Amino acid sequence: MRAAVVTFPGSNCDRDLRVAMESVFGVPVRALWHGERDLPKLDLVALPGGFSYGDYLRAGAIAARSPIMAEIVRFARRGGLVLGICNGFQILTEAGLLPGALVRNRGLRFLCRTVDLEVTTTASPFTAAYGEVRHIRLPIAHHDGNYVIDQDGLARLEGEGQIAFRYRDNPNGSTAAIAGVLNRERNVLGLMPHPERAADPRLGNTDGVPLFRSLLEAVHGAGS
Amino acid sequence: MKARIEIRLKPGVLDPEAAAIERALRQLGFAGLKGVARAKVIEVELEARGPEEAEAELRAMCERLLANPVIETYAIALLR
Amino acid sequence: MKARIEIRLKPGVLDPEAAAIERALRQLGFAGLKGVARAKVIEVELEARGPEEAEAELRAMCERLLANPVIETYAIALLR
Amino acid sequence: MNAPPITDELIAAHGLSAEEYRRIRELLGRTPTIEELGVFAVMWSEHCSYKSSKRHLRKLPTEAPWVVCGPGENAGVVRVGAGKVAVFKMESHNHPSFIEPYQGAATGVGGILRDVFTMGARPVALLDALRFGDPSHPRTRYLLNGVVAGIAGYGNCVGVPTVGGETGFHPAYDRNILVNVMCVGLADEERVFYARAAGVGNPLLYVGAKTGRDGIHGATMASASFGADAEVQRPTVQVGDPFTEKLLLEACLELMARDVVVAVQDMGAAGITSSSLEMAARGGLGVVLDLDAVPLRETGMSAYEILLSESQERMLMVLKAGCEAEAKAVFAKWELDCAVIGRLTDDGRLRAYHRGRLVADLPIAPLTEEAPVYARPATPPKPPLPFRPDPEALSIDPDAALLRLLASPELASKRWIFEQYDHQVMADTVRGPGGDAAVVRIHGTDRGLALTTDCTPVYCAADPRTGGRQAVAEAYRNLCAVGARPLAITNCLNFASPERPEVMGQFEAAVEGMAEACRALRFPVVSGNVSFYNETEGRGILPTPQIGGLGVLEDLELRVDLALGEEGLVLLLLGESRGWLGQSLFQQMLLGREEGAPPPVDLAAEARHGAFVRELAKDRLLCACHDLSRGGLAVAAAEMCLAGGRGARLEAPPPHLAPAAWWFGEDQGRYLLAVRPEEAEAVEVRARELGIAIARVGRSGGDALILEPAPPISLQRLEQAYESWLPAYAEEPQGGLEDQRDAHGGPGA
Ligand SMILES: Nc1ncnc2c1ncn2[C@@H]1O[C@H](COP(=O)(O)OP(=O)(O)O)[C@@H](O)[C@H]1O
Ligand SMILES: [Mg+2]
Repeated sequence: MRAAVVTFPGSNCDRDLRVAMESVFGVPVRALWHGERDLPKLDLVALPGGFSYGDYLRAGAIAARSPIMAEIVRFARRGGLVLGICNGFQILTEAGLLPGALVRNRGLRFLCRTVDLEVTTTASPFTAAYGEVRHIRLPIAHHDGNYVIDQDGLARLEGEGQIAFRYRDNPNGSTAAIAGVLNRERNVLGLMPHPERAADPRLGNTDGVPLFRSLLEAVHGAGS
Repeated sequence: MKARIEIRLKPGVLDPEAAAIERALRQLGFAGLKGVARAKVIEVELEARGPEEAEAELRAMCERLLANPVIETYAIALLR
Repeated sequence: MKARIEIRLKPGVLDPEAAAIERALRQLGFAGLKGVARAKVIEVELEARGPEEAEAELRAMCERLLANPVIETYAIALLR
Repeated sequence: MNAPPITDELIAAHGLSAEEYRRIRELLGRTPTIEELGVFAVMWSEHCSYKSSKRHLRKLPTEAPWVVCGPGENAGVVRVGAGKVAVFKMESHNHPSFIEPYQGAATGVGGILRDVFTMGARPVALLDALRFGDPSHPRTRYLLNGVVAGIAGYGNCVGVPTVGGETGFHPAYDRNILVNVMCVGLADEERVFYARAAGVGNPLLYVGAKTGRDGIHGATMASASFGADAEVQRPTVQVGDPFTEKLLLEACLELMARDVVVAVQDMGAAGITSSSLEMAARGGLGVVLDLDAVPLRETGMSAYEILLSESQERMLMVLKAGCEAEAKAVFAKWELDCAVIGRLTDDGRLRAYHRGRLVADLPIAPLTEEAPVYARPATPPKPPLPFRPDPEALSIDPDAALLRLLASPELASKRWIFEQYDHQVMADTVRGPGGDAAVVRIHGTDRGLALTTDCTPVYCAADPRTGGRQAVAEAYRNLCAVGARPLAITNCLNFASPERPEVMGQFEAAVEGMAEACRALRFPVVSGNVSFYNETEGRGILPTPQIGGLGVLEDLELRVDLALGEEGLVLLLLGESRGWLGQSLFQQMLLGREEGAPPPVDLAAEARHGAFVRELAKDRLLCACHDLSRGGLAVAAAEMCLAGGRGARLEAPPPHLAPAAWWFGEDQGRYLLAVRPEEAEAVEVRARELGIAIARVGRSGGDALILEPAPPISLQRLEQAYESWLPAYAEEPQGGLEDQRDAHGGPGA
């Protein structure tokens, strides 16, 4: 598995994500600096949580225009796997790799808690390993996690089965309780919850592990 | 040259902050209130050879960074 | 009656967001850029018996909720 | 620009006394320049010089075999095993937070983070201890919302988890809230950096945000009590930029991993002045500054403004000569401004040049170590009158009383606050807010840090010495309750004006009480902060010696939680119950009084009980554990039930105690333990062998809490009482300026 995590100025879950991925993948995960203009040969690029550029202007907006993002867009268009978590999700929507946008939580406050989620589809390289397990719990920690998309867009997401995760008790006002979406080609996933914070038994929750295991299996085949 | 860019949510996109402001004003007793909307203003000072060039430049700024076309619209006004 | 309230930081108060936007625009290659400042606009629709009453009401809204008098100033414009 | 003449008004406006000014003239042998006057004013302010507190702080024990560095540096340093040290400190941002709650609290977080990463440590946890006024005071809601959002806005963005804290309400804080923030960092023991300059000729590198006119004279503001004209202070409000702080943090740690940095100091109060002076003073050197080289945000700034600006997110470093280019490359990568603004000299003086003019030329020692120190007059606190309730008031229905207490501002769940804080970022938070102590894993190991903040101000007001002992003992207890070994404390001593003898009396007594407890518990003080002048128009806060405790868990597997998870566990009450109701929450909430002495603190018993609980944890005998504090036994049991989603039945009070005394007495040194039934006897035997009082008081099970003989209280009702108050209160619409005016004692008030 050749995977990398990008660090933007203001990213703060980059280390957490690398640690979680390494524990599941069993190999080192590269750290990429946002200013780099070439991607090494990779199977997976992940954009971590945090406050890239302070979330100034709009969450993820400035990071989405970083030099490396042009490369990542190209990588995704060629079918490479791209995962965006929290701020990474915001960056992916800002970069146009995923539909919709993320705006301020309905309650206007930052919200950090563990929420109940439904795995809406297992037909993706990010969620296959959830198998029969459709009800999971993952931590959220965000201020701008309220997913908005227009009616047509929503109909398309639903029609194509692109909704990957839904909140069971919508904490932030997201349209149709959407917590994570896939692109139409299903090689890009963005989600607000933090699977990397639920990948270590010592922290009391391992519901994020199957997400990383799905990726490993997608790249190396099941049984890896 | 100075310009004002005004950015607002497209009609139909819910604005939780405007809704909260409206609710709070009402609870504070402003009974005559009928609606609240928000916009952000970004004022830009730039060098340009003329209004056309300035406007093109400002439009590019909006398209490339300042506004998110999925949810926002923008308007440019040159001040001088 | 409609009104626009424009709220901005007092002069000298640090605006890290404006600074970040300016830096980002510059990195995108907008070389002629000389400065960026921000303001927020709140548009209010309200019922009032006349412009004086409306203005008093709007001023009260600013003082009590909309503006933070410690670091911000506001300006009210009645649109009609 | 013409320098203003040094008039009496100007001297007074700088917060200097006539006597202090006389000393300045004598030291210099001439009239100071305006810049020099400004430098003296900040350096001799209470905030920077500790002139009223220094003599007393010396009484605090500061040493233990595991202490690497005690008070005097930016933060304290203790060994926590695996080659790591914890670097930690607590600091106040009280006055700025009252004036502008969001920015005041945010910049408070920024400042304490810098104190920790200045030393080369990566910040891994924040805790916030907050005191607000009466919830019904018109400004309280606004301040609560602003302060919490400010802490969240800054800490979340920088990416350091806020894992715990405290929140209290009392009318004594109506016009003087307290915002105390503690930061804990981790470093390799051999890679700790100190703020001691060395190497004549070495360059001083300025790093971080540009300098503006922010907070000029913030340090003197933090040392002045409010008059009716707090508005006048407004232009000094500083705005925080957590994004720049995050870049500064990463850039500094990256640079400090190389071999180029001699010393570092953050620019806090009095900015460039105090940071350069303090580093030079610690190294016995001098410094020459070129103010024209300082990166500026605003035009036309004077030398005075540049020297004293308190713009945030700035650092000053002494580099090894010749390493400038290497340092600049690192900061360029992180898109930060940096500039060489001076050099170290050997003459023990501060010299500052601006536009070719020597604007300040001062000897350093009198500004730092030899700053004035005062032995302020103190009147010892009066002993509290005894609390003599009439017996009828104490035979109550415990179920109704418990619900009242759980819904009180003091005890009600602080979830609305801590859910606004990212308490999980860094993915090492093993136990976040909501337990006795937070537990944060030492990254890459199986060890954990246990962290808590504690103080009970009403106890301190009634008897400052006992209150000081109690605050330390409670921190100790909270750490033991999770199975951790307490190592050391930091503190923030919040008091009213030291110029009032009764306040100085409180301060002395509280410090003595703390010192006794620290000594008895081998729990030294390694860092801290004093915040005086928390008063408005002569009305002071309750004495609030806030304690931040740090302990270590050698193996995270041995952590204990308060959550009562299983059916049928035996509940054991450890420690003696005499039914102490003086200054209790029961009295305050149900009788509307704040009378009597606070519960006495038997330090030998605290040490014994704490050690015993730790032993039980190590032997895996504890299924759950919670210390008893405000609200006593009934509240502790309710909190355990709520945390675990499991009910319990507690036996009726012993005949010699009134129901209120048994259920709600606040005797110290107690823990409620949940053990497996087959192991209960062994635990009891061990306790008795050590002469520790222990009693079976109930069993876990069901979905209600039963305080015999009262009817059951369903968990649902408990939760409703516990969880509802704060969100309902905080989210009511806020008032704005009108209320603030009122709070400032504006016209007519
Ligand atoms: N301002 C705050 N920030 C973060 N956590 C808080 C805050 N206030 C209270 N808490 C959390 O709520 C819980 C209860 O606090 P407290 O009643 O002070 O506990 P204790 O009595 O055990 O000291 C603790 O886990 C504490 O960390
Ligand atoms: Mg506590």
